[in-house]
Amino acid sequence: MAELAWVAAALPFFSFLIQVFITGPTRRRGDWVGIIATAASFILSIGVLLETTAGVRTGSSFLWATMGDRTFRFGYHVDALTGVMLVVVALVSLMVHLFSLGYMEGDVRYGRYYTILSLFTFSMLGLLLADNFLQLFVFWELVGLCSFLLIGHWYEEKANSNAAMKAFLTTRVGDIGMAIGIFLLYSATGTLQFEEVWHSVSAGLLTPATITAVSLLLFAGAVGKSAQFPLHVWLPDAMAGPTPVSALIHAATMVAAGVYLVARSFPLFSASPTAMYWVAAIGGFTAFFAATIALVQEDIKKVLAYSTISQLGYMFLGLGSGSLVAGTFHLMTQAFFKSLLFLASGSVIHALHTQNLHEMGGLYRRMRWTAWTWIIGSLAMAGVPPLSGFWSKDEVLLAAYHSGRPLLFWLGLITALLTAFYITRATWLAFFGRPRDEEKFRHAHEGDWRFKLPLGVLAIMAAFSGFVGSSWFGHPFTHWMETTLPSGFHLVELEPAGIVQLLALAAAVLGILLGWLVYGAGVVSRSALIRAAGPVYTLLKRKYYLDELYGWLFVRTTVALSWVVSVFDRYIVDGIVNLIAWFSTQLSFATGDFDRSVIDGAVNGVGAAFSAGSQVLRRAQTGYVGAYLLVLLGAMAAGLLVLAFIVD
Amino acid sequence: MSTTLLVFFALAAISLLAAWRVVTDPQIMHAGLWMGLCFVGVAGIFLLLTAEFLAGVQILVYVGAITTIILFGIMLSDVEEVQPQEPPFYRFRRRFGRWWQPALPLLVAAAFLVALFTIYGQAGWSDLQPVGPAASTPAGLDIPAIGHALFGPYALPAEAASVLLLSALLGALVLAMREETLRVFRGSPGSSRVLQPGSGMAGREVNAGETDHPGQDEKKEVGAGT
Amino acid sequence: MIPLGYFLGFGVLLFALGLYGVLTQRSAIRMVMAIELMLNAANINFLAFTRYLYPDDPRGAIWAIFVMTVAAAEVAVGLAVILVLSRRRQTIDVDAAEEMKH
Amino acid sequence: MERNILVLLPQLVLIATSFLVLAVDLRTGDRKNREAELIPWLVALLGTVAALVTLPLWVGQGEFWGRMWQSDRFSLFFQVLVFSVMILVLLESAEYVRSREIQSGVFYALILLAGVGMTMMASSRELLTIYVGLELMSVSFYALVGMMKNDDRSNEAAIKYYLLGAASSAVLLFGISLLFGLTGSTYLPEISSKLSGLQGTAALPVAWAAVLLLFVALGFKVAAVPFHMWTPDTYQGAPTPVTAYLAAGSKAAAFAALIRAFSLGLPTLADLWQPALTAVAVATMTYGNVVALSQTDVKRMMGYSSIAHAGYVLTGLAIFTPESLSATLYYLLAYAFTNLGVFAVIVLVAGRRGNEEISSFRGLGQISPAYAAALTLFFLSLVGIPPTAGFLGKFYLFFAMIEADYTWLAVVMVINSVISLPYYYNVVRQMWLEPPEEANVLPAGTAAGQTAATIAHRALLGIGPAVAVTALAVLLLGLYPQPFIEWVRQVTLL
Repeated sequence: MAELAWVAAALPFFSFLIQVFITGPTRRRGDWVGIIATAASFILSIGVLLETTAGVRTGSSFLWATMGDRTFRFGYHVDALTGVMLVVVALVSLMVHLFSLGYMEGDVRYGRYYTILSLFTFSMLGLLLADNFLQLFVFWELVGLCSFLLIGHWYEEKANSNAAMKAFLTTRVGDIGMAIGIFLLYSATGTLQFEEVWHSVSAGLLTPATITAVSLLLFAGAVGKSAQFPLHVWLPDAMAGPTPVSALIHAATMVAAGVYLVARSFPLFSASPTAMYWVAAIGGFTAFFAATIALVQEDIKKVLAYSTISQLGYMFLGLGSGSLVAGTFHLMTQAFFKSLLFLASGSVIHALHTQNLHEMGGLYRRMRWTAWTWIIGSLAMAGVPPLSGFWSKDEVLLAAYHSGRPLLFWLGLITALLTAFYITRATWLAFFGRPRDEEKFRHAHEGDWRFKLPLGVLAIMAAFSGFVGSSWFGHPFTHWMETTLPSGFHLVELEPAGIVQLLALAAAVLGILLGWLVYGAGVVSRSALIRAAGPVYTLLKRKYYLDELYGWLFVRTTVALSWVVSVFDRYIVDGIVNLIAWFSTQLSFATGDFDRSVIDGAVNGVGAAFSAGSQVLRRAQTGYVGAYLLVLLGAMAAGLLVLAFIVD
Repeated sequence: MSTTLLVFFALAAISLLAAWRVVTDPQIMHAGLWMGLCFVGVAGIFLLLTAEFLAGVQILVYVGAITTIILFGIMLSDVEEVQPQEPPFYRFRRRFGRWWQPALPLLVAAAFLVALFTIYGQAGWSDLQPVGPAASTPAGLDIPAIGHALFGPYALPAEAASVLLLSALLGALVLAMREETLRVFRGSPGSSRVLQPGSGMAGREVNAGETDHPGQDEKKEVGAGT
Repeated sequence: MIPLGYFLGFGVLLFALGLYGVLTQRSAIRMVMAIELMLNAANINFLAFTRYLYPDDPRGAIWAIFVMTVAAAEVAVGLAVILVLSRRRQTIDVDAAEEMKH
Repeated sequence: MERNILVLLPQLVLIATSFLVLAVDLRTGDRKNREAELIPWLVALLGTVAALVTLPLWVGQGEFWGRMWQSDRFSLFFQVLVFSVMILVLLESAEYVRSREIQSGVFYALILLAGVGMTMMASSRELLTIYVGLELMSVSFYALVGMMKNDDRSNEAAIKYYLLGAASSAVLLFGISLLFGLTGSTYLPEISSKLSGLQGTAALPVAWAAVLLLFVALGFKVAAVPFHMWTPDTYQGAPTPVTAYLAAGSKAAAFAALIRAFSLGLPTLADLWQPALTAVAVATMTYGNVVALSQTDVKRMMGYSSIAHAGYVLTGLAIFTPESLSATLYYLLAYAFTNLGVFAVIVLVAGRRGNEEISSFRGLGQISPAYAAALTLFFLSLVGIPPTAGFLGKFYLFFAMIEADYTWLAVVMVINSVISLPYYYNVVRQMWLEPPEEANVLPAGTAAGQTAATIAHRALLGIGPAVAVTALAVLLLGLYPQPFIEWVRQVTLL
């Protein structure tokens, strides 16, 4: 079966061709072609997974181009990592195909939508099967193209087409780095085949500086594709596309391609401590940074978008901390629970026709199925055992704990808390409490099987897929990854640490609890929370009034004591929740601002510099023949002068 | 100073002076005639180089044909001479705007001169004397030799040059001929095509032989259309 | 006897004059004339080199003949183009043709 | 002196066809009849196909006609390229020539004759033949560019192209005369051997000057900065099929001459011209891409884009390894087909909308998705995104650069291709992400545009096949490059 892995990619391609040339892109007949092809791919992928996890590694390639005495090949390579990824992509794609049947019903570009879905599935599977960097890059660009087309699916709205452009252009910035990295790698090793590159690395043919440079450049591509700081700006905007697309491309598969790239190149990355450090640092920082922003988003899809960025940061944190297992395991579980969350939000959006959390509420009563699956997804993401997210997050934190970078570990832990908090917030705002928009609430209803089936399947995966990496079953995932590494590389066995598990669990529970306190139980009203931000700010500004506190303590002890009690009352007991919430709010506002002004500004600034240059340079083209002649002949005369007097 | 040298200097002076007048004479027709004189001077130089055949070709082609075409072009285009009565520097300023830019053509020409003279000097070509007897035509410039070469090894480019002339003929014909003349030429006087204003106009004073065209009417059309 | 440098110098001067002319003129026909001067300079080079350095090779003379032929063809087409300009714009000032720029 | 008429068969076929076209055009002079109008076009097309078909009669490597004609794989490659370009240009011309009141007979005849000139440039090691071929091509183009006599812009384009072209050919001649003075020859292998004998002598600066003058003239034809100034104006003003011909044919032929002259005649001076060409190449690609960013006319934009691509191709010559020369040829092949595809769609859109502003591409994705998809593919190829011909062309160049330790140049080129992204993207966005603007469509009954259905029907004549062929070629060159790579590698074993 593993030898037939390439068929899994070929099937969606044929489906694409059929939809383009036979069923036609405008009529709605192509959907079933896509679904059947993807389903077949999925079944094949399971077969591949079963074989590869048993230790089979296979592949083959054909000659694509010979340049000089070098050959470039196209082919496929299958191992356990590929097997896992194939199953994830094929399954999520299949579910999204099914979900879109209902979600996209009656859309003006229904046929086009399914056509591009097929193309995307093909490209993504092709990316996973690639056995060399060049092929990977080819498919890397193709998935970007599909993403562009799908983000701009409803291009009648200017914002959507702008978002498509932003996504395309921002990821290209990372792609330059990646392309340069591939050149460098090629000039250093003379090959782009994965196996041969790993061999050169393990044989010590590359200088450490080269390995670091190549790794960092490749990582630049991953940063763009996986929306890591500072190139993350495109992903929230990409939510302009249809929600099933967000689930497939911008949550589960394409954005994870960056993580896959680093995981695939693990033998290379792990040879450079500097590169590993940066991967972990950027991942850890992005995880925290995006999570704080997610705290205050009002758009349900934006919450999930920032959450995706944050979770992808988690994966990089895991990889950068030296654990291939942690990164890829979290990639897998996140794909399931995040696509589940997206599809559930799609179901909500389909029912309410709004994405604003403040216009939702109480939906549990109307949409039980959606609500339950969402809750499973959010609990999985929050890291509640024994759902999938718990195991993978635990693995990531464990890796960070052992990596000897305590700051990153604590960042990861705080992120876990924030994650639990914001997803609880979103859950409560959407599904519980009183409906805030009665009109919309009245029309809300659960969708038919086309909505329920994908949600159900993904919920099962989100709940149970974590067991493949759990200690209860003896870490089978670790053994799978062990088989993917080339000879000469070994996984670092991480010693389980009870404290990490305990802390992670505590963070999750605390986050959920705080979220529930604020949004569920209403212990603190949200307006009070925002009001409270003012005094707390003063408190911080005055260094918690410590100077004054000491004065009171020494001069008027009794009064001071009562005052201390009152302060304690007011700020500690009452406000402990407020404090955390406020802190995060401020931070996320600040980071949000940073996001808008600095990052966007930098991206736009470079563009503006070029178009300004363009405006200046085009002035040189005066339209007068005389001036053109002057440039032509003047350049000639200047050249002659240089030859006559300078060159010798 | 030998006679030949004197003759050379005289011819060179005439040619260069004429060339200078081509660039500066306010009357374009005169400039055309100066160009003819310059070509004659160059033909004289060819004679000094014992290239009698080439001197003849120079007179025939450059003076007889090219100068004539250009003079015809001047007459056919028949528009006010655009050479303004200003010194060239001043004119250039109008085109380029900046005060220093008028000096650029002079700089370019001067740079070319200086650079090439330097390079020639390095190559040792300044004082080089001819190989072989001075006065007689060398074998390479002998008419039979040229003829043999032209129809021997160089036959292919010669044939290609004829194709080039054909191409030039076609291009000049289709561009220079007026629409209605072309239509007569092509045997389709009653074409349904609409003649767009300003397409087939002639100048005011076309040659007398071509006045059978409704030139006057067209002139009005031109005025309206442009 | 005249040294080779004199002829070459004359050629360079002629070329430079053509260069100066083509850069300063606004009349299209005068620009064509200036370009003809440059072509003549090249011909002088060909013949002078033949006479002084390669007296037995007719190649230089052949080149001169081709240059003249090609020049005639070029001038014919060029003048036709200029004629169209003069008909459309009532001028042969090339600076009038500056609609397309930037 | 091998006077074999067979080596010239394709050229003779073209010349004969041009006569036939003129004769047929005289006979079908009354052009009320649409079918009759197409006869000269059909004759020209068939003649070009015939020329292409005679190529298998290739007589083999060797020099013919007194060393004036070189028949080798290099010339065969360029003949195939030029004839393919001509066929596609002719396909794109049919409707354009009809609707713009162009003298069809002369137009097609000149296209054929220009093709003869181009193939001559590629098929000789003698500067004289190269020069005559160059002039044959140029003279034909001067007339072709100015062919729309009712259009001020066409005339302006011709004036600019002509004056600059004539000046540059004078420069070329002066350069050749210097080379002749130094080596006593204009036969490239002889020049090369003489020059290697001159290494280290005081006469060498003359050779440098000659190299410079040669490069000015040929750089003018390929639109290298700073000799590029004519390109945007001429591209914008010329009839669109002629622009396509300039971009694909003229540029390829000029590169052929450049490669021949520099790699065959002047390799001993490579130390001098390699860095100079590298600098020019970098300046050219950067300038073209940056200025293209602010263009609104699509033909003008393609003019700047063509400057940028000239820069990319020049890098191949600047690196000057066998691999880089092969890559250059591959890039030329890819670029020619891609560009012809772009111009085919421009002809179609301009025919419908009446102008070539980028905004007239609005909503093309809805009106004719196939053409919009094809244009997107061509632009992807121009940017160098896989899996297109342009990607492989760039990749091959990168490969050659890296092998020759020019990695920095590859990086510059990658950055350049990113700079180029926005302006191609702008057109793509107009096509796919903007609704069509009905006001832009000319009212029914005017010369150019009727209903979309009519357009679709009309497009079948010429444009459809042209787009289909170029799109297939772009994909084939990108997906299955191996045979073509082998081909260009054999070619550069000069």
